[in-house]
Amino acid sequence: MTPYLLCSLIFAIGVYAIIAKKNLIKIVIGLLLLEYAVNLLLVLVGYKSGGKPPIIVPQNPSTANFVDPLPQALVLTSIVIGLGITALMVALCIRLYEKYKTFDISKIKRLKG
Amino acid sequence: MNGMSPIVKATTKVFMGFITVYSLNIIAYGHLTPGGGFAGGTMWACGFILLVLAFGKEDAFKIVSQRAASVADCLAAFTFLLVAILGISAGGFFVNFLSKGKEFNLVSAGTLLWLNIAIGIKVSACLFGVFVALAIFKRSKTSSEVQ
Amino acid sequence: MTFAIIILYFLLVFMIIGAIIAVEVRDLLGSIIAVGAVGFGLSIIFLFLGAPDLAITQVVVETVSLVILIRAAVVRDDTTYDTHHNTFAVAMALIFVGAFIAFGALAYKALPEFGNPIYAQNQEKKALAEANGNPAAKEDDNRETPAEYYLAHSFEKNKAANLVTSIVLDFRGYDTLGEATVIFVSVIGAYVVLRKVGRRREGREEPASQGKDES
Amino acid sequence: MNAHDILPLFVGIPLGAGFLLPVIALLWKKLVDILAVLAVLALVVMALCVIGAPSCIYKMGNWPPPFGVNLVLDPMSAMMVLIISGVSFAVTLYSVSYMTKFTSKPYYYSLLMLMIAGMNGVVLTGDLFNMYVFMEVGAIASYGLVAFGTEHEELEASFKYLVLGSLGSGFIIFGIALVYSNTGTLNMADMARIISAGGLNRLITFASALFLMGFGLKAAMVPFHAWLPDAHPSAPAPISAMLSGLLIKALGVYAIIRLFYHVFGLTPGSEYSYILMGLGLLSMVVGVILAVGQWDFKRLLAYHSISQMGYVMLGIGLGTPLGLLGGLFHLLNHSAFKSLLFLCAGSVEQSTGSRQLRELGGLCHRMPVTSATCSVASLSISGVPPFNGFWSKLIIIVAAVQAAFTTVPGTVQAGYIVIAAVTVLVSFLTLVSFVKVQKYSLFGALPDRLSGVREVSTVMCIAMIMLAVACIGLGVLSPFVLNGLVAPARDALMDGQSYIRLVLGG
Repeated sequence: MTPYLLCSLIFAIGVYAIIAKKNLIKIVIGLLLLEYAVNLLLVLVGYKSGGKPPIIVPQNPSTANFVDPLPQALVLTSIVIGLGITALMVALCIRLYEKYKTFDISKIKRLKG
Repeated sequence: MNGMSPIVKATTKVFMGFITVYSLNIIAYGHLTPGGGFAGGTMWACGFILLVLAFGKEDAFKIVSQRAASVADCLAAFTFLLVAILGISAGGFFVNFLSKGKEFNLVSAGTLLWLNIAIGIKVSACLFGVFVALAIFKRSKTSSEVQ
Repeated sequence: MTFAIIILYFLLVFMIIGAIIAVEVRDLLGSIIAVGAVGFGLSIIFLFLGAPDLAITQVVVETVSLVILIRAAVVRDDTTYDTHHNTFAVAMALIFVGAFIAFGALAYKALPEFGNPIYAQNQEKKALAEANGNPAAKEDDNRETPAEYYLAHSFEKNKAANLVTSIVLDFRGYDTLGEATVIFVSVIGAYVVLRKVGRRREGREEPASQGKDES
Repeated sequence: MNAHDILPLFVGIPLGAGFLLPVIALLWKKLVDILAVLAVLALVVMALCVIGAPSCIYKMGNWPPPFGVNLVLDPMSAMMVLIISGVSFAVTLYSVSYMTKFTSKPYYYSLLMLMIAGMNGVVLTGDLFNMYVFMEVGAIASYGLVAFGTEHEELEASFKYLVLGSLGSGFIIFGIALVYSNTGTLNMADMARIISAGGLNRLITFASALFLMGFGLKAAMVPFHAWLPDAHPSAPAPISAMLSGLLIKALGVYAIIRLFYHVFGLTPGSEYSYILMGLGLLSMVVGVILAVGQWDFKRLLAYHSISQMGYVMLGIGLGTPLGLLGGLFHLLNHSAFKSLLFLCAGSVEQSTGSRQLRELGGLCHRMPVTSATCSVASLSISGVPPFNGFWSKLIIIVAAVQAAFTTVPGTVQAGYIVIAAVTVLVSFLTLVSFVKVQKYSLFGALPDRLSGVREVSTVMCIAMIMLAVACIGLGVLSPFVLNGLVAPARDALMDGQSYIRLVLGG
C-alpha cells in the first residue's frame, strides 16, 4: 500500500500547486506532476512482483509471469495526451505573457467574477 | 540569427542522420521490441528541433517548413483513420485485415506496422510544427518591439 | 524485498522531493529542471516495473516538454518571480491535500496488495478451483479479465511480440485514434492561439496590430 | 440503412472532416464552408436514422466486449446523438457567416468538427477509458476555440478553463486507475456486473467521489463552476452555444448519468441520490442569484446555464422514473433554448458591437428575426406554458412532490417539498431575469448610437429560426417527444441489467 500512498502524495502536490500557486508556469508544473502521478498509479496497479516486461522473446514464447500489459497501453495514451495539453498550455502562457507582460495570475484579471 | 557555431552545425549534420535512422528503427520495430510510433515520432521531432536550433530558423525552414509539417500532420492523421476504415472490408472498424505473416518478422502483425508508421509521421510532424509555431511567435514579437 | 522494490521506494522519495522543489523554488528555470528530474525519475521507475515501452516514451516526451517549457520560461531574462501568498488558497489546498491522503489511505486498504494485480489473483483463483476439481462454480467466476485474455491469446492472434503495441494498436486501436486526435487538436489549438491577428479589423475598434492576415 | 453499420461513422465523419479541412483549405478556400455544413448534415441524417432503432453494440476490431473497445447505441445515446447533431448543424450554419470576422476559418472548422467528434465519441462509447480519451478530444478542442479571438479576456478565460478542465481530467483518470485495480476491466457493463455482484467497497466509493469531482468540474456544478462564467461568454457566439448547449452536457452530465445509473447503481434514497440532488439544488440557487445581477448579456446566459444544469442534476438525483424523465427532458430542452439564446446574443453583438444590456434597446424594430427568436427562447427558459421549458420544469417539480410521498411509504418527507418550493422560486427568478433582458435589449427606445443597426445575414437567421422552431415544437408536441424519445432513454437508464446483457451477451 505504501507505493500507492506515495504516488497519491505526488498527485496531491500537483493539486496543491494548481490551487495555491499564482504563477502560470507553476500551474503548468502542477499539471505535469498530476500527470506523472496518474501514470505511475496505473503502472503500479498492473505490477506483478518479479514480473517480466510484456514482450515475447523468440527463445521463450511463454507469457507466464508478465506484468499486466493493459495499464501500460493506457499510460502510453495518457502520456501523449499530457504532452498535447502541455503544448497548448505553454502556447497560452506565452500569449498571455505577451498581452499582460507578467506570469502572475493575480495581475491577469480582466474578467470580473 | 543564423544558428550556432560551425562546430555545432557539423556535429548536428552527423547526428541528424543517426537520430533519423534510430527513430525510424524504433517506429518500424514497434510491434516486436519496446517503442513504437509515439516514441519514435517524438524522437524524430527532437531531431528536427535540433536542426532548427543549430542552423537557425531561416536555413532550417529550407529543409522542412511549417506548412509542410502541418500538411504531413493532417494527412498522416487521416491515413490512420483510413486504415481503420479499410478494416470494414474485413468485417468492421479497426479489424486487422492484412495477413499476419510470420512472427518476429518486420512485415508481420498485419496493420500494426502501418499504423505505427502513420503515428510516427503524425507525431513528429505535429511536435515539430508546434515547436516552430512557438519559435516563430518569439521572433515576430521581438521584431515588433524593435520597431 | 527485491532489488526492484528498493529502487522503487528510493525513486518515489526522489520524485516527491523533486516535486516539492519544483513547486516551491522561486526560480522558474530551476523549477522546470526539477520537474524534469521528476519525469526522468518516473521513466526509470517504468523501467524497473517492467514497462520499457513507457520508459522510452516518457524519456523522449519529457525531453520535448522540457524544451517547450523552457521556451515559455525564458521569455524574459530574469526567471525568478515575486512570491506572495493568498493564505486562503494555500489553506484550501492544504486541506484538500490532507483530506485526499486521509481518504486515500482508508480506501487503499481495499486495493489489491502491491505486486499482486487483479488478473494474477483471478488466475490463482481459477487454478485453485481447478485443482479442487470444481472449475467455474458460478458462470460469472469463469469470465476472463482483459489482461488474462491478452496474455493468453494476443500473440497467436496478432503475431506481434510486443503485447503493449498489440493492445494499443489493435485491441484498443480506437483509443489510439482518439489519442492521435488529441495531439492533433492540441497542436491546431496552439496554432490558433499563436495567430498574430485574431479578428479582422473592419467594424470593430480593435487595437491596431501590424502583420497580415494569416488564414 | 442498418443502425449497427453506421455507428462508427458518427465519430469517423467529423474526425475525417477535422483532419482534412486544413489541407483542403490550402487548395480551395470556399469549399471548406460547404464541406463542414455537409459533414454535419450527414450527422443529422444518421442521427434521425438511429432514433427508435433497436439497441445494439458495435465491436471495434471485432473483439468481444470486455477485451476490445465497443460502441453502444441505446435510446439514451441515440437521444444525445440527436441533440448533438441538431445543435451542431444550426451552429455550423451560423458560423458560415458569423466567423468571417475572424481569421483562420479552416482551423476553426477543424476544431469544431473534432469537438463534435469528441462529444459523439463520449456518448456512444461503452468503455470508461475510451470515454476519457474522447472527453479530452472534445475538451481540448473547446480550449482552443474559447481562445479563438486571441484577445486578453479570451486567453485568460481559456487558460482558466484549461487548468480546471485538466484538473478534472486528472481526477477522472485517477478514478479510472482505482476502479481498474479493483475490477480488472474498463468496460462499463463488465464493471457494473462486477460491482453489482461484489457490492460497493471503500475503494469504489472513493473512486466515485473522484468521478463526481472530475465530471462535476466538466459540468460546472456549483462548487466547481468557477471557469464557466468566464469561458462561455469569452468564446465566439457559435462556440458559446456549443459549450453551453452541448459540451457541459455530453462531457459532464451524460457521463455522470451513465456512471451513476449503470455502474454505481443509483437508487432513490441512496447517498448518491442525495449528493447529486444537493449539487443540483446548490447549482440552481447560486447560478440564478449570480445571474440576476448581471448586465453583460452573454455572462448572464452563462450563469443561467449553471442554474439550468442544476435542474437537470436535481431531476437525475431524484432517481425516480418521473424525476429522471424530467431531468432528461430538461437536458434536451436546455440545449435547444440555451444555444438559441447564445446565437441571439451573438447576432446582437455583431450588429451593435455591444453586449452590455444597458447600452442596447429597441432592437425589435431593427432586428425582427433576432428579437422574435430571442423572445421564444426567453419564454422557454423561464418556463412559460406552451413552450418546452415549462413542461420539463413541471415534471421535475411534480417528481419532487411525488418523491416526498413515495421515498418512505406512509410518511411525508418534508425535504422534498422544500426542494419543490425552491425549484418554483428559482423558476420565478429566471423569469425576472429574462424579463430584464427583454426590456433592456429588445423593447424601449432605440439609442441614437444604434440607429444604423441592420438585421444579421440570412444564413444566421435561418440557423436561429431552426432552433426557435425546435423550442416551440418540443413544447407543443411534448407528449410525443416524451413518449418517443425521452421515455425510452429513461427506461434504458433505469434498467441496468439489460444494459449488461446487451453488451456482454447472454
